[in-house]
Amino acid sequence: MHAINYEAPKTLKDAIALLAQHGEKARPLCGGTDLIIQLRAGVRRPDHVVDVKKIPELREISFDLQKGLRLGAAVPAIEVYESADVRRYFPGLQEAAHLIGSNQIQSRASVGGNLCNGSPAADTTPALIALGAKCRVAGPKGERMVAVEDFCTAPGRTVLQAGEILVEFQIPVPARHSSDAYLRFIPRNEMDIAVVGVGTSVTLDLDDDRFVDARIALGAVGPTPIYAAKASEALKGKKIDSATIERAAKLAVEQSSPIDDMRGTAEFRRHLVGVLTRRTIGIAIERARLAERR
Amino acid sequence: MAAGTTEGSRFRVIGTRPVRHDGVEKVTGAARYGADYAFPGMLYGRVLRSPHAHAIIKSINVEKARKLEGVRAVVTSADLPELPDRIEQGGELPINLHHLSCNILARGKVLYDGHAVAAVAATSPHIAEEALRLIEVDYEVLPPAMTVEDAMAPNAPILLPSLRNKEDGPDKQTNVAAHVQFKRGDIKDGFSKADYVIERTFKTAMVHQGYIEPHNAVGIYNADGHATIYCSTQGSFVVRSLSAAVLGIPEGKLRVVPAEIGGGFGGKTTIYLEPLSVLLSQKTGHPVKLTMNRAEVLRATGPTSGGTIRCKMGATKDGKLVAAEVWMAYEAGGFPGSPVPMGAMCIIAPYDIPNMVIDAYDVVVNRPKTAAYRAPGATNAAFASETIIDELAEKCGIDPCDFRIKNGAHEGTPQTAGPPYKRIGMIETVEAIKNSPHYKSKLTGKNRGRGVATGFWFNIGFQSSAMVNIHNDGTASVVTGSVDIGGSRASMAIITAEVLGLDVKDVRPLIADTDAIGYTDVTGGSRTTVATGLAVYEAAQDAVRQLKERAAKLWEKKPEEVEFNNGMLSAKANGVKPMSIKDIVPRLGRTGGPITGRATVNARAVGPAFATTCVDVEVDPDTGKVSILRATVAQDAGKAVHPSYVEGQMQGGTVQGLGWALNEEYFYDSKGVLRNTGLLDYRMPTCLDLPMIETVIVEVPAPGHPIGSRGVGEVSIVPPPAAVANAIARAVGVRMTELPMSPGRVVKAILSKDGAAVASAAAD
Amino acid sequence: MPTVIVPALLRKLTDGRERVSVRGANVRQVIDDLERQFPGIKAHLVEDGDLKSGINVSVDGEMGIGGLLDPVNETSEVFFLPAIGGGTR
Amino acid sequence: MHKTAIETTINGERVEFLCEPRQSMLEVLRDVLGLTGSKEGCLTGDCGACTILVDGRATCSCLMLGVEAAGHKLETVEGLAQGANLHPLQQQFLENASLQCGICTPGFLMSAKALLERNPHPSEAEIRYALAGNLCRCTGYDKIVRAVLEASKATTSKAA
Repeated sequence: MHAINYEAPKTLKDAIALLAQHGEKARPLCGGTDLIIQLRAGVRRPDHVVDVKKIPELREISFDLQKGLRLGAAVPAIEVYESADVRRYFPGLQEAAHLIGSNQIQSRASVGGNLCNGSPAADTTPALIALGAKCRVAGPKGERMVAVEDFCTAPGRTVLQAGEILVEFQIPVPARHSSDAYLRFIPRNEMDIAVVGVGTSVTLDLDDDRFVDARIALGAVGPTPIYAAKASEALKGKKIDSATIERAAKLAVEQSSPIDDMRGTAEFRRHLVGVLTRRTIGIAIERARLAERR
Repeated sequence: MAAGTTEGSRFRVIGTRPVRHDGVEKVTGAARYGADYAFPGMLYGRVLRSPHAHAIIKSINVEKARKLEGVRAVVTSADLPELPDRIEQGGELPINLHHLSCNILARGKVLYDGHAVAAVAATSPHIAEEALRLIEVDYEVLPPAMTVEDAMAPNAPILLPSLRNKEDGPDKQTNVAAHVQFKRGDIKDGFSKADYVIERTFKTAMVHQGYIEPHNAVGIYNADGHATIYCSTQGSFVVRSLSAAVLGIPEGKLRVVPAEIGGGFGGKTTIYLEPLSVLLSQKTGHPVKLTMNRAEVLRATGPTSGGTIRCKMGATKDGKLVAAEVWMAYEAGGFPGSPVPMGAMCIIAPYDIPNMVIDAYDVVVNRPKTAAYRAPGATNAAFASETIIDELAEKCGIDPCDFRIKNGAHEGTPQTAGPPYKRIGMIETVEAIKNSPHYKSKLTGKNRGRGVATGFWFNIGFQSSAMVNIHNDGTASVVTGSVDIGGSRASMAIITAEVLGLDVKDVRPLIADTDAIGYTDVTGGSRTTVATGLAVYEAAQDAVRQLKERAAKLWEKKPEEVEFNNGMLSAKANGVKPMSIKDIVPRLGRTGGPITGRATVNARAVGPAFATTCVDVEVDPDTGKVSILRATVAQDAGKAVHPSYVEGQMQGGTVQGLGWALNEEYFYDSKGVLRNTGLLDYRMPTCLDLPMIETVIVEVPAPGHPIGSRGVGEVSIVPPPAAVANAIARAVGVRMTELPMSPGRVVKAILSKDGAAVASAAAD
Repeated sequence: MPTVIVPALLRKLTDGRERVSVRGANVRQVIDDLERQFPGIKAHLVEDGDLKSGINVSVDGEMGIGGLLDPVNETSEVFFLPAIGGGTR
Repeated sequence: MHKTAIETTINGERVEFLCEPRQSMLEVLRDVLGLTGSKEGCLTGDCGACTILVDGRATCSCLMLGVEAAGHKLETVEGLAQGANLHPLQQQFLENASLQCGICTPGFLMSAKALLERNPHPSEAEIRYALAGNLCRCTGYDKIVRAVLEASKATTSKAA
């Protein structure tokens, strides 16, 4: 590895100042499960590594029935998995957090890092998009909010400007009769990067027989994670039956634009988008029906 | 767990399960593996590797790298002697030292992505790595030949300009390094008698041994011209002879100290970093440690061949195999030497087939030079033949176990290469599966299926040395040159304790370096317990013989009047009080000095080994993902010396076979660059992908071996890919002919067949 | 007389014959007699005065360890086959 | 290259060391502190051979910088046994023949320790999940899973 400087600011202000000062030559470090590998491989060669784990705002996780979930960008995946609130209100996000690598990786990897790494295959990203999560970004010019689906711009690239830092995710309180699900397909049962990942949230009507709202998001089938707008719209207001679900699955396949690589052919990935869209809708419906009436 | 052995009480210690002698060091982190060695003033080395699959090296400029602060030396192939481009005679197996040297550091040409080009020593591994970035290599990139088909095509790019084969003659450049043929009976006549003939073409992917410990070596060059290498290897003597040859120094000036080894599976039977560590130490005057990272391991070491196998077999209606015809070509990697001759000798080895012809081709391709991998060549071969056997059984309407029993090889059946088998346990392993709780259980559920396959592997003998020392307190130590890769120290102690009548805890097993013990071949080829075990057995017998002589002296008897049983010396005469070893030890000084038993052997290749495996799978028809529900392996161990470690070999081999079956493969891009250079995308099974692996140890003693042991290290890897393929066929009605049977391939096969058949083929 | 079973690819040198009767009390003598009957075959089996590297000899189903020195009796069957390695290279 | 002084706790003892920021925790353990029980298998967090516990959680020490250790509690395989008394997991690995080459063993022991401390009586499925980040190429995992099951029986209500 090339020589680096390491700094661990304790406040958001200091972190922003450091990142702004070094610009392109600095890279924030959170769990390090992507960054350290990239440094070693020479894929990224920043002179300065700014450890953001000691900034309190980035480590907080809180939920209330007014504001919803605030999830600090540096909270490790394992804490997301263990959070009773996440388990209760956002089971899809919980399962996505639990799929990021092994226990060892989950101890370090954060949901924020998962997004900022800019990989289209990040497991938590489709789950966040499905939940309509927003990113609170702070920088030298102040703060701004960015929808998760707008955060990634290309493989390895995001909307973050020099000096900007992802502080937290804000996820609205789930509606009544709603729930979410995340599934990914991998060849093994653990330790693989998603060949395809699909996150889905649904809100049902009070009789549980129509979709009121839905959000479907796709991972690993394009240069960035994708909000499958047409597929999501296709569910809204429709009766819950296999024809409706099939139509949404088909639209999701159409919106995907996968490539051939060592993890799967484009053809196989498109096929999987259909399979996982159907399956996540099914799971989300079931959960919404069972969900505690709120 | 294992079925009990049928053999009764011939042995006292052999067949028991003591805690391994090196166990505590290995569970406390104290055991020293190659990368754990450190010496004062030690430098760190790194290797620059080719980014191209096939290129001419026009020039290498190392000046900038040399100038980096902390860099102490940079070497290229110009620093190594040029060796003759011919097969060396005298060894057991052919070796071309020019090829070996060119694989250590490329000379003139690079032949695969990852081919070593230069090496650096520096004061820290990070500086060495940064120095690699400063080495300027001017390549002329050539088109690569990545598959056997590419390389055998008429206008294929030629990898080795001097390579010739016998058939094409001295004038024709070629990528086909060798052709081997085996023939018996009349193939036309054979097929004319067949009622059913199945012919398919199979493809298998290049796979890696996947040992968790990357290669390592610490070289220390002494000003007097002697050098020492500390490294993790399966064969310290092989490292010594090959490294000496590559360095151009006499073997006697090199000492190799085998460290603990973190897995090998055949992949650590050759050399990569070892001579470089000495060369860099010689240039710098410091100890130099070289280690590979995982990407280097995958790009540049050991894989075993993928390739193409066309297999045609015929059987009569009543289920008798009558003919087999095989064409097979294996990827050798950048230099000749794939295991295709062994694959050819294994492919139909479990069966008695009167008419056969097998043609096998060793083909160089722009991939890493292959190294041995657990039953080299046999697993791909069995994937082909055992799939066809399964289909023939299905056509004949015969249970797959019964079909194998009916056609199974037995004592007297000619082997593929001609000589008749001695006593073997092929049929016994199939019967063990047939009678297993697993095979007798009913498999229910949709998209589930059960598959069976049998595998064969040889047992190599080769040379081993052993010493048994009797100590002052009546305990013993046993010293060998066989590196312990999976618990063999315990086996050596067990054999010694058995012969000397000692408690196994009173025997300390040691592994000596190349100057401290006589020549010993690699830990590989399923030979350690069989051949080194034989040397240990004889060395212990030698100690017993000496003990009897000493007792005879003390008792004023003839040695033949002294008996030795269960550790007690006795004579039939009146008034002679039996003595234990402990009793006689104080008297050794006056009767001739300490006792060391010694033996060296060149063991004949004794009983070959068979394994039969049964696998239940469930296929997700939407995604093509195959889950292993249950697996049982029955293997002929001859006589299990330490049954726990025999089971361990059976389970480990089975799981490697399952990984090969389902997900492991090398992905090269169109330019011949390896894409999956890490363990994220080179997908070996995790424990979450597996059930418990049930084992049945079959014991058909190997004739001619005093214990009856057969090698157990390899054969269990052979059946799983075919067993899984056969299970998938029963689960979803598709015959998979390409490895790995990854989800994409399986779902494609399912979707491309009649959709209706999917449901109907499912198990009830 | 001992019998040599000729490897498949060398049968072109023995007029296609698979089994050849030979004289000799060890492998060296057997090969010399084979060469007398079929000139040129020895070069495929012997180099630098020893069995070629990569070739193994089996006498009556027993893998040889003595190379050319292995004894052969009047009823022996002598096979030449590729050497097996479980990993020596 | 400038080095940073780091204060941390390793296996219950306060430790101070000097390291470069680019050195991983694994490198610090092995090359600076001489604790070579943690092994390097991949340097990408895919094999688990370098697993240590950081504040009780299993962590790949190859994916942690040495400088990040400041103020945390680290545990390595060297701290598992109490003097000459092996930890129940170590004992069960020996008795069940759960290691062949042994290179993955330290990592498995540490992952299993993290599991048993949170879940003293895990099911086979829970064990397999918790150990999925540790690769073993020798054993096929059977005897490793059995050892952890046995150790969980041996462990009394309070995890060791």
